[in-house]
Amino acid sequence: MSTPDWAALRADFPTLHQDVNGKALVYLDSAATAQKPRVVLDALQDFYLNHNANVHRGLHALSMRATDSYEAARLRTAKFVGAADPAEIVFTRGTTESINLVASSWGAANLKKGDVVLITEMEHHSNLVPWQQIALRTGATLRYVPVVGSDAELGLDLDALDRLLTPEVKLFAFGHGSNTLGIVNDAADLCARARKVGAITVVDAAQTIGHQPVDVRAIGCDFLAFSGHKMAGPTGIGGLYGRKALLDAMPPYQLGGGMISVVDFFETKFKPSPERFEAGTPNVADAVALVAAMDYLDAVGREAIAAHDRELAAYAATALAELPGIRILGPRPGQPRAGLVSFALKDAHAHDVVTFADQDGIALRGGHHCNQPLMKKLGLPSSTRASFYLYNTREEVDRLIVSLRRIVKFFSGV
Amino acid sequence: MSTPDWAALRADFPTLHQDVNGKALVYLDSAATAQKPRVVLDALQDFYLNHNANVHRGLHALSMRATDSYEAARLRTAKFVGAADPAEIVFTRGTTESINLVASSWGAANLKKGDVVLITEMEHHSNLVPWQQIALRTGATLRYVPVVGSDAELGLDLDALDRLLTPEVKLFAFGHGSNTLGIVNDAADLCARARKVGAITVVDAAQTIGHQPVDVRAIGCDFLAFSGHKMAGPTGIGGLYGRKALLDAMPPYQLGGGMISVVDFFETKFKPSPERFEAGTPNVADAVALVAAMDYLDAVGREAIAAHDRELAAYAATALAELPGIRILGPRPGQPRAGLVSFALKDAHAHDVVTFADQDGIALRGGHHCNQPLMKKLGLPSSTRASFYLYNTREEVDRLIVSLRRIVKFFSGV
Amino acid sequence: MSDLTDLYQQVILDHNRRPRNRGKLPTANRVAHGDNPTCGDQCSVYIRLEGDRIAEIGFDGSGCAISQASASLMTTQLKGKTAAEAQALFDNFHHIVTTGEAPEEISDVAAFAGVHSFPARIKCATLGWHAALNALKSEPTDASTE
Amino acid sequence: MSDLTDLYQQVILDHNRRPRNRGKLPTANRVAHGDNPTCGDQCSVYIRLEGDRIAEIGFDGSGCAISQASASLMTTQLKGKTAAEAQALFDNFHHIVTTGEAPEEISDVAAFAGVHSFPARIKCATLGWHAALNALKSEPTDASTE
Ligand SMILES: Cc1ncc(COP(=O)(O)O)c(C=O)c1O
Ligand SMILES: Cc1ncc(COP(=O)(O)O)c(C=O)c1O
Repeated sequence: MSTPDWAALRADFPTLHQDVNGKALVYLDSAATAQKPRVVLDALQDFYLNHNANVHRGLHALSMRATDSYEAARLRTAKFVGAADPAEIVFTRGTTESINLVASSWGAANLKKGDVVLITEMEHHSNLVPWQQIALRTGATLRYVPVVGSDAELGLDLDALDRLLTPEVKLFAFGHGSNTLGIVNDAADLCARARKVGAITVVDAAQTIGHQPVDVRAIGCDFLAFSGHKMAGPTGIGGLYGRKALLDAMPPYQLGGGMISVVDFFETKFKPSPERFEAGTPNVADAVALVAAMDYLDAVGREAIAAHDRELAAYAATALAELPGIRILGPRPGQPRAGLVSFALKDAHAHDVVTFADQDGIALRGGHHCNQPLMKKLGLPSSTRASFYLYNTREEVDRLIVSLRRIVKFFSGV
Repeated sequence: MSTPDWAALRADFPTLHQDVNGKALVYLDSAATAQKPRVVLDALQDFYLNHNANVHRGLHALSMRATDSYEAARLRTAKFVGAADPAEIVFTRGTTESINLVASSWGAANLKKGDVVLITEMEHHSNLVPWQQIALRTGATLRYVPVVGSDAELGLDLDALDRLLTPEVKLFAFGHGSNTLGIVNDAADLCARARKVGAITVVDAAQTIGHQPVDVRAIGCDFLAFSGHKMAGPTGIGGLYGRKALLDAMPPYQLGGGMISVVDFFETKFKPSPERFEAGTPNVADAVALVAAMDYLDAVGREAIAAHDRELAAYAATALAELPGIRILGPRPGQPRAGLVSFALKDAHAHDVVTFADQDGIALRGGHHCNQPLMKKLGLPSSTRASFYLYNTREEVDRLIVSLRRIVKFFSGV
Repeated sequence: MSDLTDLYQQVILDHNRRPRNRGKLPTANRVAHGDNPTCGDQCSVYIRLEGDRIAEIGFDGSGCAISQASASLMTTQLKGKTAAEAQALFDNFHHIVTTGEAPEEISDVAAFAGVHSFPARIKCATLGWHAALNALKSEPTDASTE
Repeated sequence: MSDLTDLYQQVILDHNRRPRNRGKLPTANRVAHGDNPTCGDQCSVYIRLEGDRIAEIGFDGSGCAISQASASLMTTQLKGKTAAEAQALFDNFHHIVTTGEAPEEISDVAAFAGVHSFPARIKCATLGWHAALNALKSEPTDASTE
């Protein structure tokens, strides 16, 4: 595998080539949403210009083309996540909807008092609140795998995990990559532990799917949720991988056109998965454009992207460590770091940091990163996050460090 | 108001200008999904090229621009449907999701045994199955306002409606425009009747929103659901109008980032509407592009579009009536016809008609139109539908008639 | 309309206009129903199995010319056959409609070769066949009480 | 960084570094809490109302320089005022941060005029004020049992 020409790839992302507040944009917020290569925008245009029609129920040429493109997108997505059967891919708006689908459908049908739903303390609200609320609704007990360690050596407490994995645990949901801590969990290992007690596993792959190879069969999970917009695809589309046998046994989620087999006035028979879970007109254009994103990422190589992102994050973490009064969050040594680094400065609050950096053309994110309970536990009301993708460079990290130095100086008043 | 130059407007829709099976495309399937004017595609590109970022939680320039654009889209949508307060607009994937939101959230919280949910026999599956299933779940009784009359004089039985509107009716949901019968119901009148017994009203405006003026205050409804893709906007975006007081009293629907106020490990406080109902990263780009569609439709004028569509449908209905053995479905005289006409031919099944017409470059839809119980009641396993929009012409209707004549001849063997 | 006369061959139009073995079979002891939710096509197949052979077969339902003609032709093909022979005939038919490769010998099923250029219609062409195979696999029913 | 020194004026940096009246007020009989879910800023305001006047006022919480400085400055402004006067002072402050129009007389609140160029930060600047106004509208609390 030859190394990609990163500088050349950067040219594929037109959005990056603009000035912000008079400075060349440095976009370090890809963990929130990624920029899109031109091929994705072209695919979107091409669909609307040439094939736009509603799917499934149409027999005219445009409709057949739209249906074929949509189902080809499902097949491509299955391949992208390593699923054997395209029927195991349900298109959703994104990670949040995918997890809600599992919590509402599988959860409501299978959870009851006495059961335990296990998640971890590092979950994004989208992989926390759905489980918290379905547990409240069904009477199941919600338990957390603790996050332990000091700031720069954080990780899941695996001993606690094994203790928590009792036969009452019906479902274990966890983030593959943490959007706040920059930790990548060993999903295959976690799933293997959970499987021993017969728990269903749900992997939130929002932060990893576009940044490294993700293979549901290698991981051995039952469900995996992801968002297109974080993997260089359009907003409004994402997916859920679910094992076919599980999906087919689940009650439908949303109801309406496209997911029914026979409707009578007082009863309805539903189609099997994946149609069962896709009520109404799906987001065809964005599903089709997602294919271009997957093709793009695989052409660059997700192994290479992972190495690139991780290298930038490590480079940034090392440089950040020099700043006075900084707390850097991160994985314990030996655990892979995702392509992002979160930190807090003693003298400058995250929002002030973000506003300052923005004046230097640098896009950062500050706040609780949809991770309030963890931040509270870490005693950090907020942190600042720089996140990297294949289009970021070392020079951009250098600009970040220069800006942060100025910020520290300004607020510490020295 | 000057009459729009329809021929010139047609040039705004690039997708129409292609050959299908060697003939110039005649797209008569806009009731399934509409084609998009170039300004919508340009808006989509512009967002991705210049402002793409995640919304709400960001303080950097791109994120603030994305947030402003997204909230401006909400404001524009409020204006488009006549809502007083942008907080009354929730963005969804489309009509189906909007109705599911109301059924799941309002329905589960408010319906119980003894209550009645009233809908009509002409509902699309998306405005039928959600009510049927929430009634089954909550123990409420589902009742139907009958569709009465002969083929070409169909309509709701308003006397039956008044009899059915007992104080037990907690909610009345109906389609503003029927996608199968081409009937436009008098939404204001229906809502006024329902209000007398204190029922909440839900209007499915999928078929009307892009074809005629729709004003929630003039209609006096509590909820109104619609899809962007049927009103010349992108796929994957739509909306729900809900009265603020109702929305704020409803439990959330999907759960996750963006809709929470405070999350603790074991409890969560939710934001007020509309954020409460928009979990996860919303479909920002498509919401922003929807603005271009609304601006476009309002620039043409929705009154003018309504007149144009209706005129084409009437012209087509008159010409179709000449075909031997045809059954044409439609509203009783005096009731407005939507811009579509459904029919069944004695000798040729709808699917054969669609396949034949497609060879002539004409895109029709055949089948049950997500309206199985009604079709069963009418004794029609399927029908063929031609639906019109602002870009269609009389010449296209003429081509349809020529093609249908050939089809009848072919199958009747004369 | 050359493509269309490929699709709607004379054999098909004929079976569509004058379906063979149409109607519920009062003496049937195997029944199955098929539907195509995408388009609303319906087909019920009624079989009287004597020993391991199809003694009588009938169908009813509604649908497009392709589905009705194919069901009609199917009944003429399956009469007198065993379940294994029926499966083989279906495999042959399925090959024809998905590949367009018609068999050497001239036969009525070859009329369905044109379907393969209309992939959306393959489901129509196989609806009745699937119902028949399901009927053969089904539990015996007492036709009189049905 | 001219814009930024507009935003982060000396007064603001000073209040941020050395907040006035910071800390929970043990004798408070009115309390309210405000938060900005968008960014996680938190602010609690503690007031001892004597008759209709604010005899004592304090705040705590965490947040950005703008929110902390504004809360600090707010406490210095509200001490000794009635609820109506507090509302008027807030209206004035709100006008400044939303329009950038600073009052003629030189005053510390004028330092917040720069906020108006950063609309996303207006919520930060008003967080403490909202909490104070809510505290004034709240039911009396027995501070000792709180
Ligand atoms: C009357 C009616 N209601 C609801 C829908 C569902 O809309 P969507 O598929 O965009 O959710 C449609 C369109 O298919 C419709 O015509
Ligand atoms: C780890 C993680 N999970 C879930 C989500 C939610 O994804 P989305 O907002 O696309 O639904 C995000 C992104 O915000 C995330 O980082």
